Amino acid sequence: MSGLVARLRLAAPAALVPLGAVVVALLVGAVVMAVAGVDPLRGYDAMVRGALSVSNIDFAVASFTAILAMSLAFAVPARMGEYNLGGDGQLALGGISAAVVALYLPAPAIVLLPVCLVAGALGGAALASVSAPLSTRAGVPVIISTLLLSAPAVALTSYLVRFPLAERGSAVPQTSRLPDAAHLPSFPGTSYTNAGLVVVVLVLLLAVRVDSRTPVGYEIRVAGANRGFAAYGGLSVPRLTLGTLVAAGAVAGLAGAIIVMSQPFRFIDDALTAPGYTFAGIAAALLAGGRPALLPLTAALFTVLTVGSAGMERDVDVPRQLGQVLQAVVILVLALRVLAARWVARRARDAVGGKV
Amino acid sequence: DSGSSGGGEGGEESAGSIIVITPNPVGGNNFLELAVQGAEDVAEEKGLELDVFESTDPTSIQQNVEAAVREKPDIVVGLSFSLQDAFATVPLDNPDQQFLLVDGCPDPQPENVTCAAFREHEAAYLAGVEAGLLSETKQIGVVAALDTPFIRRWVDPFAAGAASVDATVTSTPLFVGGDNPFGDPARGKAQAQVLADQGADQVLLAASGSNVGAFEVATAGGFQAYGVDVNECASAPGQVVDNVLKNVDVALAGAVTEILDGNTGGFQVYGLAEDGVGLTALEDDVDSSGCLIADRPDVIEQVREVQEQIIDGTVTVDDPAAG
Amino acid sequence: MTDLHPDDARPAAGADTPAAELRGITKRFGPVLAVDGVDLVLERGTVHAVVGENGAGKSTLMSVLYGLQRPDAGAVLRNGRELRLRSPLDAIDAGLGMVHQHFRLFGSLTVAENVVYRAEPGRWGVYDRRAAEQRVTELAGRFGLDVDPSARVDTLPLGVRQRVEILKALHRQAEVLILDEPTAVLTPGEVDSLFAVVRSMAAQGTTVALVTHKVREVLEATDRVTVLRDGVVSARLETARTTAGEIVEAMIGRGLKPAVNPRGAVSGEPVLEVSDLRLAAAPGAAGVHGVSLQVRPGEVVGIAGVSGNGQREVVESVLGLRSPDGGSVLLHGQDLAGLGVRERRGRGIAYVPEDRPGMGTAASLSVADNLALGHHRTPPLGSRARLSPRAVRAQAGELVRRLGVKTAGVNAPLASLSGGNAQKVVLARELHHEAPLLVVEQPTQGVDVGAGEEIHRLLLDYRARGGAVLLVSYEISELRALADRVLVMLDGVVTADLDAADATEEVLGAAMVHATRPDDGSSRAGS
Amino acid sequence: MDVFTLAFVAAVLTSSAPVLFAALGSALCGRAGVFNIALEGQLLCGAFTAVAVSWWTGSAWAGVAAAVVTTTVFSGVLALGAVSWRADPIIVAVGMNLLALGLTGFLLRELLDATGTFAPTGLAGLPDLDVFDGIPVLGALLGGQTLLVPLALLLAVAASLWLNRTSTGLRLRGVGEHPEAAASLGVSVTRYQHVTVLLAGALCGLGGAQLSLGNVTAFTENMTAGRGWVAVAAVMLAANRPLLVLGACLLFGAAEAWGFRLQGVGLPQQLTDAAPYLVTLIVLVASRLRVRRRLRDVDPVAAVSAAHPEAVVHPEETR
Ligand SMILES: Nc1ncnc2c1ncn2[C@@H]1O[C@H](COP(=O)(O)OP(=O)(O)OP(=O)(O)O)[C@@H](O)[C@H]1O
Ligand SMILES: Nc1ncnc2c1ncn2[C@@H]1O[C@H](COP(=O)(O)OP(=O)(O)OP(=O)(O)O)[C@@H](O)[C@H]1O
Ligand SMILES: [Mg+2]
Ligand SMILES: [Mg+2]
Repeated sequence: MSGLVARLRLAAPAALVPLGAVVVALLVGAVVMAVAGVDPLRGYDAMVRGALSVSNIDFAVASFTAILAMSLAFAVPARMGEYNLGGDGQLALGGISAAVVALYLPAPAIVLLPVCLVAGALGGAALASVSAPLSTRAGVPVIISTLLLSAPAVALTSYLVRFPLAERGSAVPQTSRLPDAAHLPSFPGTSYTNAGLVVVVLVLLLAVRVDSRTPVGYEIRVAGANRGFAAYGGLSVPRLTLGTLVAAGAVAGLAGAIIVMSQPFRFIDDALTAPGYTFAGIAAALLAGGRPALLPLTAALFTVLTVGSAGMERDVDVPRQLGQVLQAVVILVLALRVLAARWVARRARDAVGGKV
Repeated sequence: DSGSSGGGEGGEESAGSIIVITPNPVGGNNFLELAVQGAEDVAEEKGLELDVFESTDPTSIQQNVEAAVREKPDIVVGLSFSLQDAFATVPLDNPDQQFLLVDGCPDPQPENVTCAAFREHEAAYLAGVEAGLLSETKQIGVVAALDTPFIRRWVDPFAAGAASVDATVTSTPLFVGGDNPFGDPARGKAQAQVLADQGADQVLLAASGSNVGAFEVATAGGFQAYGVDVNECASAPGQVVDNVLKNVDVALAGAVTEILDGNTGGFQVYGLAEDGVGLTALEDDVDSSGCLIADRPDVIEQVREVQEQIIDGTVTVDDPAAG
Repeated sequence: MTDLHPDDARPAAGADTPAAELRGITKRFGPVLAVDGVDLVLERGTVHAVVGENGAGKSTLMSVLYGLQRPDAGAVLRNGRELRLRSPLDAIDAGLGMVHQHFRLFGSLTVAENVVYRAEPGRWGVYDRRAAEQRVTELAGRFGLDVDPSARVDTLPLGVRQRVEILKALHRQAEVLILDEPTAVLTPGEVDSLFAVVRSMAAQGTTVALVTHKVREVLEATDRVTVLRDGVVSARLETARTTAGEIVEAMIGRGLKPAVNPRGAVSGEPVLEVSDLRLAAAPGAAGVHGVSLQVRPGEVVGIAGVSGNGQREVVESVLGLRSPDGGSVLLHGQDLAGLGVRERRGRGIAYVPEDRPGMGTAASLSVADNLALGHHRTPPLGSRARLSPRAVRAQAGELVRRLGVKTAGVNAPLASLSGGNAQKVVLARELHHEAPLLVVEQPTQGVDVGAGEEIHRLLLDYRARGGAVLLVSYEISELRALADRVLVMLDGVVTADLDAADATEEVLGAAMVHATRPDDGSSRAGS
Repeated sequence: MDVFTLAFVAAVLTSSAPVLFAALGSALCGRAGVFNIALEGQLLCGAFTAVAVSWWTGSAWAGVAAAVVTTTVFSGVLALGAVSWRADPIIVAVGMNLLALGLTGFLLRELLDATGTFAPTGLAGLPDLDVFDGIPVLGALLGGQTLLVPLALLLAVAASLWLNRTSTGLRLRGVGEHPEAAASLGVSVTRYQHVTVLLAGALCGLGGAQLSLGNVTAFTENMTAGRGWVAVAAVMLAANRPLLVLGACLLFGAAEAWGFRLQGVGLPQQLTDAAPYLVTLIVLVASRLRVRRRLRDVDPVAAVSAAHPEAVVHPEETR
């Protein structure tokens, strides 16, 4: 009982740290805006409205869905110390796989929806899984093989949508509109907020549970902490690597499928990668510091920053680039939260020491 | 917000407003800059308020269209076919709002959407005719940003036009591609250099921001260049032959005026016949344009002939984007 | 080097001025008071033992002397003058040298580069490789330390790496040399020659601080002894006038029970049967050339030998961490070929590895997580699909209590434990498997006498319950205390197979370094 | 196909030079134990400063100098964040890359009053070398290049010599390999790391300047277009060894240049986009397989963790 209280007392300041970092980041951002001649209050107001006002939240939720999924795609392998930088390729392959199935499989929605989602997951997983043997058999670091595989995968989807899958007569490299049966059902009164969010949240819950309550989650952490220890304990590092990468690729592919199966219901060249979901997801995952349960929070933060800065440009004419600067400042300030975290940890240790 | 109460035509106090939505950032993109210029002109002329929403990627387009609709301007203007999807659906949900799509048209066309499209391939064909006539090495080329159907509207007719006057001319298209196809001048220059090294002496530059580098190759004497959308003859003085013009500013201003006058729902196509596209060579002020073609009235004469043939239908130019 | 420090650190101080002195040193790590007001006087030209149990504060004290840790209170004096040690740089400048308990070597650099690092010969910033290697060869020759100066350090066995560490300090001509447990990986012969080096250095005026757990070494090699217990000095003794018992009592606060090793009843079929095991030699590793051995229930089979003579390869082949080129490994008569570590462990092998930080533990994980490995898929901790964090903590608490591991709690990171306590964690985890075969390497390396005694008792208890133990140790006393049979390995072959009774220090020591090999090199290629 | 003509090689040298500068900087950081993937942002910073200052002063060399200074200062973010304050270098790099992208775009509007592209007539670019004119092979290779191109090549050699033949190079390698050991011998780990990160910043400044005043004479938003990531790939391919970094950059440049030429004979643009990455990956796999076979013989456990560059970056604290 008192142990729990003590643990809470120690955890509370630890939770305040990222919060404080956000506050500092916002202050720095305010200075940046003021220097640029924008009233910070108006700027932030526009940013928040740009993301969260009744009229914008629909889009924001769609972005959030994608960023959350991509943060998970980075966070899962990061748990065992592997960095997945190939989110773009996995996202695009997932999207194109889902589009192909939707376009060529005549089936009712009840069948087509899950099949498309699974196809997307498989597409992403297939690409990510290549990096596992490259790492465990050939010794090519995951961080580099995922990065190197991403561009060719995106190029492949670009080729497909430009030639074999191109919509006839369109000036844009895009597939035809997917059949109605492949449209993810949206929430009443919205056009972007759809079942995709539910799917991603369920996947997240699953990931959190696997991480904290299953042997596999434990083994992933062990492998992340010390490969030699894992091998010694009989854990199959190659299998864990493959597993986490497949899971990561599947989540990214799922995100691709969800995007394609939402408005405007097609695979458009560039539409999946250009918004930068992958890097927003990476930033969100890094800021969550390896705790999957924190991902919704950090993903929401980056959604507000990205979606909101578009609104800021529209409403108060803050250039888009300032939005990027603001995001960068948030990332940098949050990166330095380790300073504060270290300080809190030292205080906590001293507190314990005082009792002993 | 100017608090306009009466819809439709602007009253005397609040002349009204238009919102222009672009598919990409405007800076460095000749076509978009020209279109926005046209919007500014007509806004000034009519005393309209003008707002420009720049999209950064396909996803933000829909968001900008809906945000624009919420502002209830007199006209929501979309630039380029990338907005076609949004303009197929949003107008249906907002029947009282007028829309103008430039460079594309949704099918079916909602009643409250006016369309304006260009037959830029016709002008590109004429530029190809010039290139075919002027090429000494019988090798010509194109540096373009990306291999998409839309951009092919410059690439393919340019080659076809050249071949129409000299079947031995070969055309090599190169696409910048990579991470930033519309803004990677170094890559654009490298590709232009490849064409120069291979002996191409007439090269169409259709790579937007990546053109800057390609023009440097022209300046250094690598080849003679052709610009796109606006007069770019000053980009490599003495080395630019001509430009494939697309008078989007005129078309946009015209369409806005029409809509404000109540003539909504049309689909105006601007080709050579309508004077919506053309070449600098065919303009009245060609002599002061700084373009090389000004020194070759003979070639201009031949191009005029082909122009007539296209207009009267004896020559048809395939549209690569029409499937 | 002397010309670099003309008159600062080495004045002709009075012969009775101590070479170095620590006064009232206090150092706290968060809640842990590692060193509490310790005075230590290192007289010129003496060898001074600093002994104490795990976590007594020996390494911390030496770190303070060497400028690695800044004390919370107290002063460091050199030749009677107070030093301001902001970093080891100042300590080196002041003529101090240190050989660390944990190696601090650059694996990808050569021996010579490691030795001369930051004191490189050469002009205008250009590193003179030839001069460096010459210097190392010369030093190594002078002190009888056999190394190849151009070898990459990460290809060398631990024993050789230790020599590189010593050479590093010797190269810097330290006048006060701190050796933190230098003998752990040396053979008796090497220990003797090191002590000879130490003695001759002392005779030439160098002062040596020797940190150790081993009372025998204290008695053999030192002039004075300072005993630490829980961060304070519990005794200051003169070696010539003390006894092993007195030292041990000061270390652990009680006398040492004589090691009892009642031989158990060895019975039944062999648990482990290794036949004709072969592994190709590689740079820095001897390989294995036809090793066979058997371990029966209730038996401890020891493998003696100098580190790097194939013991590790044998053990890793048994565990499945390495696939041998030839030969077989049978557990309970079943061939383990093709099975991975998990399957082998599942069939009943537990393993305490020598490389604790690299293999036996994960420093950043909690004590509880470290204790769970291998148990995490079975009740009570979990199943294939479920793992209960609560059960993990509960079991960890129980094991920590049972083995007396000193830790701030089961959630504390393993990195916060002292060496001996970390070793107990490894042992607790592996013994808890109750596997029929326990493979143990260097179970008491870096572990103090008290804890070592406990660990020995745990191993003997295990044997008494019918467990089979394959024990690799470089310490003859340990082998004599535990093993029923001792094999000696040299250059990848078994050079002696002795009954415990016959395995005297002299016989083993001889077999470990030379001679008793059945015949010459031809036997290596196998027959 | 004119694959091995001098013009082809010259084109490869030109397009590789900016990447090479950045990759060399990152490789040195890697050797010092700092994971530096903020190359995209630093190159962009250098490219922008070079153009802006060249425009204001009319001197391209002033632009180069300013690019070096500004980017060195900018790299201080990484030095402070990742070295002094020990924040995650990857997060810091992500932030720096985004910061540079946003800030250069913003300043392009505010300071140079341009959007998208800035290439006014009269913007002074770096002059071409003429000292090699008339010399057979060198003239063709370096004639049309700026001084920075041969400098990049020389710096690769110099970096290699520095690391392997000098005392400070030896110390640097030690710092990266085992910081505690280096510190125990009195080498200031943070000082070496700071200096190396700042040096990498200076190199990225040169790379950015070469991109915007050498390869072309213009600045466009996000004009680095992934070159910083290409440099990261080259560094990993080369395992932080400068001469191999040179090789990797040239390989990547050759794959790209060759791709352009293949487009000319009808290969799709997407394939040529992908080619450099695939070539790099294949070479990487082949080289790592060799290293690994060697390693496995010596130490199977080390082989397991060899696939882990980050392990070098955050060495686990061993007591
Ligand atoms: N860097 C550190 N951070 C926290 N605690 C530490 C640190 N270094 C040492 N300690 C703690 O200080 C105490 C003394 O440790 P020290 O390493 O000096 O002991 P030791 O006598 O050398 O033990 P051993 O024989 O096991 O090496 C131990 O409780 C240890 O856990
Ligand atoms: N024992 C030695 N034998 C030969 N040369 C030595 C020895 N000790 C130091 N030197 C040389 O003396 C010089 C100064 O040594 P020191 O260790 O102070 O290096 P430093 O260059 O000052 O280090 P830093 O630059 O890190 O401060 C170096 O050139 C070193 O190579
Ligand atoms: Mg110690
Ligand atoms: Mg110890």
